[in-house]
Amino acid sequence: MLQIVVFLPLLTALVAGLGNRALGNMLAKSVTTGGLFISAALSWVIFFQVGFGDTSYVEPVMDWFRSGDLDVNWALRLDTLTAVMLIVVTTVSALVHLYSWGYMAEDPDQPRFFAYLSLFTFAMLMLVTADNLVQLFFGWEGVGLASYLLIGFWYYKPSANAAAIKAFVVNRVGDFGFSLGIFGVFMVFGTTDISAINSGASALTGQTITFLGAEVDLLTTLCLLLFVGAMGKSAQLGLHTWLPDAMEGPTPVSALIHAATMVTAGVFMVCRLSPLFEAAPAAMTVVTYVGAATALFAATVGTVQTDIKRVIAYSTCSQLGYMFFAAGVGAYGAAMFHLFTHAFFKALLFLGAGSVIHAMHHEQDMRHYGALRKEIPLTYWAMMFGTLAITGVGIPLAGIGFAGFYSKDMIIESAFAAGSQAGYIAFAVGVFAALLTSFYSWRLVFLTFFGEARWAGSEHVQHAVHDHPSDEDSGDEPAHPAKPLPATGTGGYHPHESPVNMLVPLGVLSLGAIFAGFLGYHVFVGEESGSAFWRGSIAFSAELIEHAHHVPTWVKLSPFIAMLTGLAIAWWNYIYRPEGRAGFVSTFRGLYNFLLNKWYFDELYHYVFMVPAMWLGRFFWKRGDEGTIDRFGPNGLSALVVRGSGVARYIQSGYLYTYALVMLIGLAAAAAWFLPQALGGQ
Amino acid sequence: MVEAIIFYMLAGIVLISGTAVILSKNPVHSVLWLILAFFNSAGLFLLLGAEFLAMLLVIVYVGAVAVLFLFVVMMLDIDFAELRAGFVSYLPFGLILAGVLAAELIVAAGAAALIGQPEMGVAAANVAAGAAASGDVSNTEAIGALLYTRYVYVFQGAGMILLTAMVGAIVLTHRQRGGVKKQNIMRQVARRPEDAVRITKPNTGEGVEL
Amino acid sequence: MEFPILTVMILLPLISGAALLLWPGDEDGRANSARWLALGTTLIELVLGIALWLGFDTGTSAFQYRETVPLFEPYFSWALGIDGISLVLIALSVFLMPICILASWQSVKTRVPEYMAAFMLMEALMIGVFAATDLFLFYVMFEGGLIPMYLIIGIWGGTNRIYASYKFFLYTLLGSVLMLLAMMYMVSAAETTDIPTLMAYDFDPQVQVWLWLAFFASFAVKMPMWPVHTWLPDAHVQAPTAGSVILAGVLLKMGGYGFIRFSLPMFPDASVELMWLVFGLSMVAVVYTSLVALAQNDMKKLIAYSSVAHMAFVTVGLFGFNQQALEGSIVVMLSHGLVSGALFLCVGVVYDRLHTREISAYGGVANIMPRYAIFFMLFTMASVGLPGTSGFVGEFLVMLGAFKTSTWAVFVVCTGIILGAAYMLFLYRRVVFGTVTSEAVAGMRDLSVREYICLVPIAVATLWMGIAPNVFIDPVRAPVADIVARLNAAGAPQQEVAGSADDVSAPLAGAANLPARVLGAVAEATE
Amino acid sequence: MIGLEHYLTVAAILFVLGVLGIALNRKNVIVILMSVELILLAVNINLVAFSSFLGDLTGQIFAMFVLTVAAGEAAIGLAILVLYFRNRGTIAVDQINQMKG
Amino acid sequence: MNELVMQPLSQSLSIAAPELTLALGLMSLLMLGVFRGDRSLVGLTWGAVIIYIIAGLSLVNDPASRFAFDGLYVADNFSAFLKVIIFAAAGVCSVIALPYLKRARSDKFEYPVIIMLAALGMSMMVSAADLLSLYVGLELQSLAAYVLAAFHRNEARSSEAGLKYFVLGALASGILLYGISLVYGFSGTTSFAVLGPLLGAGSSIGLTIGLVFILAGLAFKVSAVPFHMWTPDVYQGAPTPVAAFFASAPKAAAMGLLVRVSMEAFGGIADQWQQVVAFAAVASMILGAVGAIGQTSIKRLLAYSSINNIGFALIGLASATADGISGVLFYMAVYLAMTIGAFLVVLSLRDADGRLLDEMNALSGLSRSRPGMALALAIFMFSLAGIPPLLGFWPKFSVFNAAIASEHYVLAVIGVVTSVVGAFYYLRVVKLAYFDEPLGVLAPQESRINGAVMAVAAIFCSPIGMLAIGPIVRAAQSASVSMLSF
Repeated sequence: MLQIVVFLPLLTALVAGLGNRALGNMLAKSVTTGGLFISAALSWVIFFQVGFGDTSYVEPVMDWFRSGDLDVNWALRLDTLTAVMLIVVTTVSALVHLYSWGYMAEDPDQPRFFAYLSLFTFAMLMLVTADNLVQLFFGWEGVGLASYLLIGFWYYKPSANAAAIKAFVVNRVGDFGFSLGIFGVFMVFGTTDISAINSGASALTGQTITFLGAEVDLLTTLCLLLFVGAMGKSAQLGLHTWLPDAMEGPTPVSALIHAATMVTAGVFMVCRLSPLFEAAPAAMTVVTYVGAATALFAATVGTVQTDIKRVIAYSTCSQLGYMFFAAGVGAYGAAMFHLFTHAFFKALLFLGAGSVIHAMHHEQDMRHYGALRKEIPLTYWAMMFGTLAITGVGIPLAGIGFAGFYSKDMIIESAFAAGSQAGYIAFAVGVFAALLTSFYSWRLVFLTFFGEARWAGSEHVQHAVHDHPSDEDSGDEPAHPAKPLPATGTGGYHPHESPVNMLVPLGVLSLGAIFAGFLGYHVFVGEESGSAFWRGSIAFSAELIEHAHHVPTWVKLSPFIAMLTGLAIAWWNYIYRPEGRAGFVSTFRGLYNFLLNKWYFDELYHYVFMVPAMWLGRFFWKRGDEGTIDRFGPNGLSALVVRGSGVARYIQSGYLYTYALVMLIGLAAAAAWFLPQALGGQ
Repeated sequence: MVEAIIFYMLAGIVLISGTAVILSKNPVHSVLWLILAFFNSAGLFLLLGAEFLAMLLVIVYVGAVAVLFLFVVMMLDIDFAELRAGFVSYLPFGLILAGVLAAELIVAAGAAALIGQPEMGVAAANVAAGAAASGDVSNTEAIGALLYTRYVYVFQGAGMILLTAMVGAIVLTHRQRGGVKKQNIMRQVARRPEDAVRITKPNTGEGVEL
Repeated sequence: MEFPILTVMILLPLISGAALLLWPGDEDGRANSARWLALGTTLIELVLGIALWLGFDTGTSAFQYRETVPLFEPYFSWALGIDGISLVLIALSVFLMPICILASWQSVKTRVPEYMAAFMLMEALMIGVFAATDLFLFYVMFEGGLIPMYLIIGIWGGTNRIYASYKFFLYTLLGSVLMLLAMMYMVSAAETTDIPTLMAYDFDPQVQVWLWLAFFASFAVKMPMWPVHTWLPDAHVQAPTAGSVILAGVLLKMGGYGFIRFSLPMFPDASVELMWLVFGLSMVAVVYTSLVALAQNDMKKLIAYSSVAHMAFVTVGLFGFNQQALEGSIVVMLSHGLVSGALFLCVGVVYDRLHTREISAYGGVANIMPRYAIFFMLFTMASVGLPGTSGFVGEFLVMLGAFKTSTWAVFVVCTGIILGAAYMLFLYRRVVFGTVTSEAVAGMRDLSVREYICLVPIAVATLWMGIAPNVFIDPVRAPVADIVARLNAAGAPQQEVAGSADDVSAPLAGAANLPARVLGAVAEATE
Repeated sequence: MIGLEHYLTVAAILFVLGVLGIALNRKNVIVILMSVELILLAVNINLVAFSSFLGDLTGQIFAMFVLTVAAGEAAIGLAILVLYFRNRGTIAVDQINQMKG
Repeated sequence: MNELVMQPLSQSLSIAAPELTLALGLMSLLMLGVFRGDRSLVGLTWGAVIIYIIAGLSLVNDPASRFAFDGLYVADNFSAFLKVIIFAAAGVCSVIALPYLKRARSDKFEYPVIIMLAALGMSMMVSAADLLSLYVGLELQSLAAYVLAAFHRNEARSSEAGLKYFVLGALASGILLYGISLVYGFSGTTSFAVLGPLLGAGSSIGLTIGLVFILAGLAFKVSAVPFHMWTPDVYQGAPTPVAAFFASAPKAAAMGLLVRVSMEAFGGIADQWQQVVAFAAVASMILGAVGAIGQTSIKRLLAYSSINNIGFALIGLASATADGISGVLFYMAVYLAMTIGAFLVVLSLRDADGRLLDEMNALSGLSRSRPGMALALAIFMFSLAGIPPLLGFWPKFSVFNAAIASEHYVLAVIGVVTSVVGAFYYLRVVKLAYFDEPLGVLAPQESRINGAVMAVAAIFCSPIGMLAIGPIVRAAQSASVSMLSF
C-alpha cells in the first residue's frame, strides 16, 4: 500500500510527462489527479493504521548503492511521523491538483504542469518515507528540482527563470551543509540509516572531531550542518531569499510546495532526527534562535508587502520559524502539529489568494484590490477561515478555536515551558510575531475584501477590460514596472467567482483550517496520547508538553492578546482610518523602506555573492587562465621558443666565417673545460 | 746550438710567412707566402730527420698543390683590386679567441716538456716500426717498407681518396663543349650506303623533299 | 587458447579504419560506406564489450582475459588484461563510440573516411589504454591517442582549431614524457614491465615521490587539474561534437585511470605524502573553474570548464584513500563520461542547426524544441549531481569518503555543488528558456531520429547509474579494496572514530612540513 | 737542444693561424683554402716531430697520408671553387650567403 | 721486410670483403661508365645496388678473426650493423636520385660511383681500429660528400653548399687531425686497442686536448652542436637525394665512429668526455628543435631535425653503457628510414611545371591532393617527433632508458622536454599537410620506385614497424656488446 502511495504519483507523472501532447490535457489531468486522490485516500488509511494502530515498518524497495561499509537502499519507512507527513502531502497535493484544473485551464502546457506536480509529490513522498539520509537527500533534491521546474514553469518569463534558479541555488547552499552533515554522520556512525543514527546519537555526546582543522564538538557540528540544509529548504533567515521570489510560479504551486509541503521538509528533517538533535543541546539552541529570528523577520517584512502572494510567502516563512523554534526547544510534537495545521490553512490562504488573483485577472497587487467581499463571496469566506486560523483565533483557556490557535499557542507555550534562555526569548519573539501575523493577515483581508474598489489602477485589469491577453500568458513585462498610484474605482471590471473545481479544494481546506487544530490537539501534543501517537518516531518529550500545558495563565493569554492587538491595528489603519497610514509611513520612512526591501537581503547577497562571483569568474578567466596560466604557460613558452628560434636563425647567418667562429668557440670552450681537469689530474 | 739557430730561423720564417698568407691582399702573394712556408717546414722536417717527408713536401706541395693554387687564382681572373683581405667585424673577439686556443695548445705542448719524453708511449705494437726507424735503413726505405706492408690498407684507401678527387674534380668542372666535331671511328666504320645515299626520282616540276 | 577478445577489440577498429581508408569509390560513396563501416565496427565493439562484461568475474581483483605475447621484447610485451576498473572504462568507451559516429553522421561532410578512420584509431587506443597490463604498452596507447585527436581537432575543428590542436598536443605530450622517464626508472628498478607485478612492488619511499610527481605531471594534464587545464577549453571549443564527446567522455578519464592504476598502488607512500598537493589543486580547481564557467559566453567552453571542476571531484576522491572515495571517483568518471558527452551532444544538436556556440545567439529553444529541452534538462540535472542521476552517486561517494581524509577538501569541493548548479542552470536558462528572440532559433527543428538514437541511450544509462549503480560499482570493488589496503599500509590518514584525538588528522597541517621533506629528497637526489 | 715542445709550439701557432685565416677572413675563399693547408702543415709538423722524438715511424707515415689527402682535398676544393665562381662570378666570402637562417 | 706483416694479406682481404667488394665494384662501374657514357646511369645505379647487396652479404664473416691489416681494421657486429645501414642508405639514395638527376640534367654516371666511394669511406670508418684508418676512411667519405653536395653543377646553391661543406669540413678534419697528432704524440700509438688500456691507467693534458679535438672533428661529421653550422645550408643547397644521403648514411657512419673512438680508444676516460657529449647532446637537441621552428624550407627543417635527432642519439653515447650504445645504433637505424622517407616526400613535391618544391607551403593541403603521400609524411613526422606508437618513438625510448639506467636523469629530463619542443615543428608539417587547403597543383609521383621506397619506409616507421623492434634491438645489443668486449 505504501508503495502505491509513493510510486503512483511517479507513474502518473511519467505518463503525463512523457505522453505530454500526445495524451492531451484532459487525460493528463485526470491521470495525475486521479492518482493523487488514490494516494491521498490510501494515506489516510495508512495514517489511521499507523497513528492509532501499531503498524510501523520499513519496506525495502531495491538496492541503491553500496560501497565499502556504506549500504544505501531504496526503502520506505513508515511510522507516525511519516504517516502524518503522508496525509499532509497527499491531501494538499490532491487538492492542489484539483484546484489547478480550474486555475490552469487556459494554459497550453497543462500535461507538463501536472506531471511536474505529481513528480513533486513523488519526491516529497520519497523524502518523508526515507529510511536513510541519502534517500532523504534524494527526496530533498527531488522536491528542489520540482520546485525549480514549477517556479520556472512559465519559462518564457525572465523573472520566473531567475526565481527558479535562485530557488535551486539557494537550496543548494542548504544542501551543501546538509551533505556535509551526511558525510559527517556517516563518518561517525558508519551508516546513514536514520534509526541507527537516532539510537546511536546519545552515546556520542561530548565527543569531538576535527572539522576544518578545528577541534569541535561532534554532535553539535553534525546537527548544525544538517540544520543548514533544513534552513535552506525551509527558508530560514539567511537562506530565505528564494521563497518570496518563488511566488513567480503558478499559485497552486505556491500553495503546494512553498506553503504546505516542501518548505516544511526542514522541520520534518529536524523532527526525524530529533534524537540526534536532542543529544546536541548547543545545536538546539541555535535552531531555536534561528527559528525565532526568522519568525520575527519574516513577520516584519510581511507587514508592508503589497503583493498578495508575497505577504503569504513571508507569512509562511514566519510560521516555519515558529516550527523551528518549537523544535529547538524540544517540542517536536508541537512543531509537527503546527506543520500539520499550517499545511491546511496556508494552502487555503494560497489557494484563496489564487482564487482572488484569478478573479482579478492575474493582478497580484493588493493596492488594486478592495471591496471584493461581495464579488467573490466564497473565496472571501475561505480566506477568512484561513486568516482566522493563522492568526490563532480562538477562545483562550477554553480550548476552542481555529487550527492555528491550537498549534501556535502550543508552540509559544512550549517555548516558555522549556525554561531555557533561548526558550524565553523564543517565547517573547513568538508573541510579538503573533501580533505581526495578526496585523499582516488582517491587513491582507481588509485590503482585499473591504474598503472601496481600486481596480482601475491595475494594468492587468485594464488588459482584461480591453480584452488583451494577460501578462502571465504573454510573457511580456509591463513596459513601465513602476506601478501607478492606486486608482480607485472598478475600471469597468467585473470580477468573477472561481469555478467549482477551484472552490472545492478551498472548501475542504477550510474544514481543515477550522477543525485540524481541534481534532489534532490531543493526538499530536497530548501529554500521554502524544507519546502513544508518536511512538518514538520523534523525540517526544511528555515532560515538556506537560510543562507547556501548565504554564502561567498570562503566558497562555499573551498570544491571544497579541492577536487582538494586531487585529486592532490592522482595523484601525485599513478600515477605520486608512488615511493615517501615509503619515505613519512618512514618519518611519527608513523603517518602512527597510521592511519593504526585505531588510535588503537580496541587495546584500547580490553584492556579496553574485557580483563578486561574476567578477571573479571573469577575472579568473581573463586574468587567471588567459592572462597568467596561458600567458606564462603554453603561450609564454612557445613565444620563448619562437624567440629562441629567431636567435638561432640569426646566428645561422649564412657566412662561412660565422660558422667557423662558432666551431672555434666550441672547440676553445671544450678545451677550456678540460684543461683544469687535466692539469689537476697531473 | 747551430741546430737551435736553424730551428728558430726556420720556425720564424714559417710563422711569418703563415701570417702573411692570411694577411696578404693579393691571393697570388698569399700563394707565394704559402710556398715559402712549405719550404721552411720542409727544413724543419729535415731537422727532425724526416728527409723523405721533407722531399715530399717540396715536390708534392710546392710542385703540385701550390702551383695548382696559383693556376686557379690566375684562371679565375679575379679583380685583385677588389679583393682586399678584409676582416670581419668581430676581429678583436676572434683574436682573443685565437689567443685562448693558442694558449691552450701551447700549454698542451708544454706538457710534453714537463713530463719529458712520453715514454709511456711506444707500445708493443710499434716496437717493430720503431726498430725500423732507428736502425740502419734510411728513412725513405723504412717508410717504404712499412707503407706497402703494414699500411697497405691505408695506402689503398689513400688511393681511393685520390680517385675520388680525380672523379670529383672532373665531374664538377669538366664541361662537354658543344659544337666541337670529333672523329667517331665506330660510326665511320659502321656507315652503310643506305644511310648516306637516297635515290629519288622526282617528277618534273617537283622538287625533292630532303 | 581462449578467444583473445581484448586483442580483437583493439585490432578490429584498426582493420576497419584501414579498410575504410582504402575503400574504393567516388567521394560520396566512400563517405557513406565509411559511415556505415564505422558504425558497424563500433557496434560490434559494443557487443564485444558487453560480452566482456558478461564474462567478467566481479568477485576478484585479479586481472582477467589476460593475453601476453612477447612481441616487442626486449622492451615490452603485448600484454593485455582487465580488472574491474578497466572493464567499466572500456565499457564506457565502447558505449560512447557508436554515439560519436552517429553524432558525426551529417555534421561531418568533408574527408569522411579519414574522420572515421581517426575515430577507429581512437577507439583502438582507448581500449588499449585501459586493457594494457604492460607499462610501456600502456604508455604507447596513452600517447598514441594524441595523434588521432590532434587530427580530429585540427582538420574538422572550428575556426581557431590550429591553436587548440597544438595546445592539446603539446600540453599533454609535455606532461607525459616525464612519466615515461619515471616508467623507465621503475622498470629498471623492478625489472618488469608487468603492471600487476608493479602494483605490488614496493619502491623506495624517497624515490616514490619523484616517480609520483612524474606521473602526476602526465595525469594532471590529462585530467586536467588546475592549473594545467587551459588546453581543455580550447580543445573542446574547437573540436567537432564527436571529438568533444570522446575527449570529455574518455580521454579525460585516462588521467583518472592513470592515478588509480599507477600513482596510488605503485607509489602509496608518495600518494599519502603528496595528498595535500592534490587536495589543494582540486580545491582551487573546483572553485576557480566553476566561477570561470559562470562567466562564459560559449556553451562548449562552459561545459569544458565544468569538466575541469568535475574532474577535481575525481582527484579528491582518488586521494580520499578509502573504498567510498575511490569507488566514487570511478563512478564520477563514468558519470561524467556520459553526462558531459551528452551535454556536448546537446550543444552539437543546436550547433548543427545554427552554427554558433554563443550562448547569446540562443534563447527560447524550449518553445521550438521541447523534446530537446527535456534531454538537455536531464543532462543538466545529472551534471549538477541531482540524486537519481548518475552525477549524484559518484560525487556523493567521493565526498563521503574523502570527508574522512580531509574535511577541508570536502568543504571546499562541496561548494562545487552550489556553483555547479549556478552555472549549469544559468546556461540552461539562457539557451533553452526565455522567449524566442531570433529568427534563426525560430527556424530550428526538434530532434531527429538520429539524434534521439544518440541521446536516449545516454539518458537511460544516466538514470540507470543514478538509480541502481551497483552494477557499475560491483566490478571495481575488489580492485579498489586492494588499492585501499596498500594505501592504508602506507599510512593513509583517515578520521574514523570520534573522540580520540590521536588518530584525527588534519591533512593540511601535514602540508607545512612537506615542502621541507621534498627539498630533502631533492638534495639527496642531486648528491 | 731543441725540444719537442718547440716544434709543438710552432705547430700550435701555425694551426691557430690557419684557423684564424678561416674564421676571420671575409673577402677571399682562396685564402681560406690556403689556411686549410696551413692547418694541415701544422698537423704534419706535429706528427713528424712526435715521430722523431718517439722514434716511431707511424707519425711520418701518417704525415704522408695527410699530405696525400691534402692534395686530394685541394683538388676537390679548387674544383668546387671554380664551379662556384662559374655560377656566381665571385668568390668573395661575404657574398656566399644565399642560404641562411 | 715481410716479417713486419703479422697477418696474411689473404686473410685480411677476406675479413675486409665488403670493402674489397665495394672498391672493386666501384672501379668496375667507373670503367663501365667511362666507356658507356652518361646513358649508363640507370644501369650503373642498379649495378651499384647489386654490389651493395653483395657487400652486405659478405658481412657474414668469421668471428674468430675480427682484425685485419694488423689491427688497422676490425670487423665486428658493431661495424656490421652500421654497414648494413650504410649500404642500405647508399643503395636507396642512389636509386631514388634517378628521376631527380634526369630532371636536373645532372644525370652523370659518376653519381652512383661517388656515392659508392662515400660508402666505401664510411665502411672504412666504422671498421677503423686505428686513428690512421679512421682518418683515411673519414676523408674518403668527406671528399665524396663534398663532390656530391656540389653535384648539381648549374645550381648556385648546390655549389655554395659544396663550398661551405668543403671549407668547414676541411677545418673540421684539420681539427681532428691535430687532435690525432696530439693523441699519437702523447701516447705513442694510433691503435684503439692500445689506446684503450693505456688511457685507463691515466691521461695527460696533451691527450685530453687531443681527445677534445678528435671529438670536435667527429662532432662536425655528426653535426652536433656547436659543430653543426654547416648542416642547414648544405642540406638546403645540396641536391635533394644527396641531402637524403647526407642525413642518413654519413650520420650513421660518423656516429658509429664517434662511438667507437669514444668507447674503445677513450673508454678509459669516459668520465671526461661524457660531460662534453652530454653537453653536445643537450645543445643539439635544443638548437635542433628551436632552430627548426620558423623555417620555410623543408630541407632546412629536416636539417635541423637531423641536428635534433643526433642530440637524442648522443644521449645514448653520453650514458656510455652497452644499452646506451645499442640505443644509438637502434636510433641510427630507425632515423635512416624516417629521414630518407621524409626526403622522399620532398623529392616528390613538384609543381605543375615539374619544378622541385622545397618551400613548406608546398605541403599545404597535401592530404587533399596526395592523400597517400600525406599519410606517409604524417607518419614520418610523428615518428621523428617520437610519438608512440610510431617506430620513431622507440629509439628515443631506448636512449632515454639508457640514460635513466646510467643515472643521467637531468639529461633525460632535458631530452624529453626538448622532444616536446621538437614536436612543435613536426606538427607544423602535419598541420600544413592536413589542416590547410591546397595552394597549387602538384605533379603526380613520377617514379614508382620512389613511391614504393616511400611506402616501405612509411610502413617501417608506422606502428607495424614495432614488430621490428625485437630483431633490431637484439642486433644492436649484440653489436654494442661486441665492441665493448674489445
